[in-house]
Amino acid sequence: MPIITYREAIRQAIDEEMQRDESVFILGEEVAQYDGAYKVTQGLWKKYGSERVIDTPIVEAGFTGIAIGAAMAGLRPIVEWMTFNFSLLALDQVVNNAAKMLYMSGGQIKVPIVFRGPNGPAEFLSSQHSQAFQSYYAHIPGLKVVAPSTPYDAKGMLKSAIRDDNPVVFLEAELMYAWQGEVPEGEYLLPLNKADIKRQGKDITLITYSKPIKVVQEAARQLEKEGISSEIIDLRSLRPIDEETLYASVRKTNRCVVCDESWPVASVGSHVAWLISKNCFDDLDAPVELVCSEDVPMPYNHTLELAVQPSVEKVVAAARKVLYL
Amino acid sequence: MPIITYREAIRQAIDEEMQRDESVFILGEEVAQYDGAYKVTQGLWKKYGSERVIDTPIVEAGFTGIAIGAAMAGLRPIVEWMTFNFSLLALDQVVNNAAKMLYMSGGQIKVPIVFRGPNGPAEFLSSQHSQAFQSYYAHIPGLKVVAPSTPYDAKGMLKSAIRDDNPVVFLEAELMYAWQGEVPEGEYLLPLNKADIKRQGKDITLITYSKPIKVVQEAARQLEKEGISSEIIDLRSLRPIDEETLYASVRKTNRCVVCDESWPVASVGSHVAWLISKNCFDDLDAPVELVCSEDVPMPYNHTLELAVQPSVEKVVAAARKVLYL
Amino acid sequence: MKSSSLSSYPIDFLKKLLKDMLLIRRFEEKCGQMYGLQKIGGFCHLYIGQEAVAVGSIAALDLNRDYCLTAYRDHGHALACGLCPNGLMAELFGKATGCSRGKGGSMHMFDITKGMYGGNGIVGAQIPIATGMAMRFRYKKEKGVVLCFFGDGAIHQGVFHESLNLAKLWKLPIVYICENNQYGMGTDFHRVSAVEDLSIKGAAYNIPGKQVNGMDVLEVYEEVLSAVNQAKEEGIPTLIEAKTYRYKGHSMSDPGKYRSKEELESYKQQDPILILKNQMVDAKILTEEEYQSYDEECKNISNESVRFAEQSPEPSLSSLYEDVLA
Amino acid sequence: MKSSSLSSYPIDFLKKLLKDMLLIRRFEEKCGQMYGLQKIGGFCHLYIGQEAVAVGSIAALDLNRDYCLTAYRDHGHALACGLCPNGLMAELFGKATGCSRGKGGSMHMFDITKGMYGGNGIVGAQIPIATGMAMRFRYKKEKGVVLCFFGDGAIHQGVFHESLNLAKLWKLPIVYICENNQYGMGTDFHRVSAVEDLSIKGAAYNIPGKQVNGMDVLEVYEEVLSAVNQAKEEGIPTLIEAKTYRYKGHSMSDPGKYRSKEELESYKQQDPILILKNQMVDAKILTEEEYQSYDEECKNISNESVRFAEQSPEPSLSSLYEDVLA
Ligand SMILES: Cc1ncc(C[n+]2csc(CCOP(=O)(O)OP(=O)(O)O)c2C)c(N)n1
Ligand SMILES: Cc1ncc(C[n+]2csc(CCOP(=O)(O)OP(=O)(O)O)c2C)c(N)n1
Ligand SMILES: [Mg+2]
Ligand SMILES: [Mg+2]
Repeated sequence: MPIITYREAIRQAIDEEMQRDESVFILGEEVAQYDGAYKVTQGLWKKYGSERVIDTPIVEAGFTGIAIGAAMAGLRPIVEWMTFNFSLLALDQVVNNAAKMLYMSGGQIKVPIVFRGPNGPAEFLSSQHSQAFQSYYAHIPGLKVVAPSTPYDAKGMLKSAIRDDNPVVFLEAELMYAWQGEVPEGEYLLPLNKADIKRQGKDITLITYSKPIKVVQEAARQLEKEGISSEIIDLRSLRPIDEETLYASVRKTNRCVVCDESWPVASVGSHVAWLISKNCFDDLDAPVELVCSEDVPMPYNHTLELAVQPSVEKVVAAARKVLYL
Repeated sequence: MPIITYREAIRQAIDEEMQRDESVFILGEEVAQYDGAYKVTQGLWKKYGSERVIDTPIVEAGFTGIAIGAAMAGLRPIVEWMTFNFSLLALDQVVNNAAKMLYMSGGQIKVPIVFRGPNGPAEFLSSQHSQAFQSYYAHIPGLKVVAPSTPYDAKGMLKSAIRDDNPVVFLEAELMYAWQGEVPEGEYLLPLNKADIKRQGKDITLITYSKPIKVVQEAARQLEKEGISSEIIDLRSLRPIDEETLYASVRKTNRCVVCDESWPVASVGSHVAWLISKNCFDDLDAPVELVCSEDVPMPYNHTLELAVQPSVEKVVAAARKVLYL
Repeated sequence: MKSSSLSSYPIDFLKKLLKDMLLIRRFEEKCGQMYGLQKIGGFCHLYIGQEAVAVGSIAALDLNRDYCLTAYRDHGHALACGLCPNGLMAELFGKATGCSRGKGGSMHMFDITKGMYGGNGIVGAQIPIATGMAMRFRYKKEKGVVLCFFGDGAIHQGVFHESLNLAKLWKLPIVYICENNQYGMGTDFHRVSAVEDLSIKGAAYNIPGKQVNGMDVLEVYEEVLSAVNQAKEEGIPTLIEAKTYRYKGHSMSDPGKYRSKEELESYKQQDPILILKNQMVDAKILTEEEYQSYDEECKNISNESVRFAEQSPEPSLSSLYEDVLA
Repeated sequence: MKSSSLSSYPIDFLKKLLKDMLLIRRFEEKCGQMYGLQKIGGFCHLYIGQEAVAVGSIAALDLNRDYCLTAYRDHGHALACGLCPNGLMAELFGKATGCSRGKGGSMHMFDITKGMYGGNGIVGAQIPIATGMAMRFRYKKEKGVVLCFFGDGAIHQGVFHESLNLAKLWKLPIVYICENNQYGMGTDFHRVSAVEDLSIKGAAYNIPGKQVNGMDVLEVYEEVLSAVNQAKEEGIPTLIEAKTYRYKGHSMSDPGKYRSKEELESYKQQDPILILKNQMVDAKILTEEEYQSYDEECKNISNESVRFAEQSPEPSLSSLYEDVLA
């Protein structure tokens, strides 16, 4: 199977869906002539032209609202936010229009749209440019929210997202774009509501999604050296959460650590930790631990910046704690 | 002690602080000549004039950013958002400027500002006008977030908030403005980081804050008839959360229900439920239950609208479940 | 608008404009009554006084393909788009037969078979939405246009600025209609606007800007029609400021103390329905009796809508979970 | 600007302008080098080519009381405000001795003792902030002014629209300076603006709008000074569009392929430092040797800042939790 990058997987998904359906188009800052700030849309403007690969001014509320309107009128826009940090400017449009239009209109108006771009910490960017906003989107009924962690998942889920008749928030990460993975040649679709067991194990369940997967995988390798067998569950979908897959694993391992790179309070991470605490109450041998961002804005200094984020050491320590080691 | 409304308590706090400190002023839509959309600022424009009680155009991002700038320059603004629904338009300014300015500037720039207004469901307002956004604010380091449930707490905490050198998000509720309660004549201040035990009990801990307090209090009365003694903890502060007060209660009762009128996923409610699940792991006799909003946008029809929200029946049912009754 | 120029219109067209305005007036009076009886709750923003703007503008649309979007003060636009009064009143009553199945209420009237795309409760939020709907026509190379209504309060919102620049850049077929009814809630627009003539804001985006008398339905119709044609044929968006006035409070709970009785009365002298009626009577294409019969008809329709709404069923509890996702 | 009019300025003032621009140029060249050596990471937006705008504008301020705010391309403004190059370079290195204690980095340079209030990474976000800082002067009845810098890309953001209306309404002492360096990242401003002359947007708020040659430091100074005086004395805000150009890519990672070498070269012919230098040499108030010595001095200062930054300590791990709250 060909090995491609996460960036290329997303590009392929967009390209294939644009080829398949004329009503699919993409818009955002620098997506066209510049080939994307992070080169995700490379070559698409050349291929599809300015009518379907559309550069916008720096007006997140405006172009997001416009894309929502276009979706209401029957087109299928993909909105690229240069990063999710800037999506706060457009949040009202997503929460109050995209997520509620179907409901408020009594089922009349569908909003088939994808909001995508890099989310979460990158490097040396300080407080305003290194934030993980998945919890804001996962909070909102009327949205689907996904955050795949491999090129394979990214491609299959993005294609499904583009075909979905609902607004889908699709979270990537700058530091993941160069990640590599196997992706089959032919077309495939993945569901938007299923977690994936990325590693089978029996002693502890490690739940994560998106970029921290690598940290968790490395932690699992280290734990293995101590003879501890970890099961890794990649949530993939944050709304809805595939609860049954989580519970089945924890019922087997009886121990769980959740790793999420967002801030802790009112986060996807703490929510999942509560779901398991509640629904696996009789199965848990230890409290569910959460490894997440320190509860501070992101500092610029690199040592501090790394100290803020989940790390292999932190995940291993949490696992050991849960295992009473 | 005089009995006054929640509305009047807030008004008194603003009035007293404006009297005390010339740099305190209030701005927002209709706060001045119209006396406030919900009459919270009644009489203040007449008393303090247009320089200190300031009507703005309908530009939430703009006037919120402007108030943040004024705070950076040494004034002490109180921002009234007509409702928190509209605060999404200003969220970038709160999250990226107010909450981070002190940190990004290496401690140089304080932002002494209060953001306040009614939050959460009101009546017959449909999806865009009946939302509870506390989880968005509680998520953000660099903010303080409070949501008092009585006139007494509201007055004492708002006065502290206005004197605080940090950005404080102060959550009220339209349907609470007419609530009555005792408030002493003289000046008093309440801390911004302390939960309050609103009812002593020994069989179960009911944790809530803001408007649902009345639902929880009524549930406690009903439970009492069944011989169940409930302890009610009013969080009051959502950032920081006064964890020790919660744990002390649950260690005593061994059972807990959290009631929060926001949507469940990535909420303050589920976060608190996880905190207790984790930190009272050995003390809990049953999983922590969460009674919250149904996970749907708010419908207009009143029967449906009520069905969406926490109710006495739902809290009693959750309590009975936790008590294995 | 001289009454002489009435002759350039088919009589039926003029009668339809008159009836449409009358129906809005009578329907909304009924809404006010029903609100008083607590059959309707929440916010209820009446359009009375502004009828000429929605009716004159929407008359320029082909509702089989064009789109209309406005804010929460949307009953008038919905009726002008031809939504059934029964469905509207049922929506206000929160009934399952409402045009939004009882989920939207006063601020969220929708009927996509009639080009009516709401009804938006966030001031200004429909401006980019409407702009995006206009993209469809360009994208699909179809002829069509969007009317985007908003208030004098909404024009200061950032999305106005962001959207108009893009509408011009992308040559979108859209007409922006700022209904300047002089107030945003209790605020005289002069108190929140650095300019007196809101239509000059078009120039910041190289978009034509016009002021029209929003109490004169034919003037509104003609200006909007010409803007609609420019939009459809040449992809040129327009900004129109319609000077108008609302007779009632901002919403049912507003006593409207911020303005004088004299001011209100002076506007009522320029009542949009009266203006057209008098013009038609003067031109001898309408008799007082005909007018009275229209009025009766509109009252009957409004009464019937109440009957329909009252007899309609409540939505089922399970509908709570419907239409969260498609 | 004729060189003859140079005579109206004190020579020391002219020399200071020249040195300030030179220091920015040399300091930023050093930044570029250090970035290449990976001593600096993340985004690093160089100001080279635009020096006349910050230096000419900020020369009109009284930094003991006035405020300056800009976006992420902020090294130039910070130096023009008189921030110590050592503290700036240390900040870029993420050191504890940095002007923002290593927490802000390139995009967030602050020194409130010098009137420099950042340094904001969200395009346009400083516009309302700066407007609010101007409120202080009105509120406290003090004389003072705010300079608010932003780019040609930022002017389309909604907060621009919201803020300028309020600045005019509230008579705030602020000068908005749009540094039109022709591009927002890779986008020629013509591709995202419906108008060619950005300064006309002032008219939408009844605010005077002016274009100035942003490569001519004295023209910038004079226009900004007169706007500053109008703001301080009469509470009239101004919108100035400074036509300028950046020689380097948008940030260090941008190869700048969207523009031609010819275009870049033609702008370098109008280099702001060269223009002033030549005027001064022509006017015989500067010799080539003096100029060279200034240049040496600026290079030395820049080298010294690197030495200082390298020898400075990293912030302690515990500082992570400091300054989250006051
Ligand atoms: C973003 C936002 N802010 C505030 C409100 C509350 N609000 C509802 S209507 C209104 C006044 C709007 O005035 P205008 O645009 O002139 O429209 P009109 O009501 O006169 O038709 C306000 C402030 C809101 N719905 N949305
Ligand atoms: C709200 C927001 N959107 C997007 C970005 C990414 N971004 C950073 S700089 C920039 C271009 C800004 O151009 P301009 O305003 O002309 O300033 P210049 O860089 O030319 O100085 C963009 C799109 C951002 N930082 N903030
Ligand atoms: Mg109005
Ligand atoms: Mg630029």
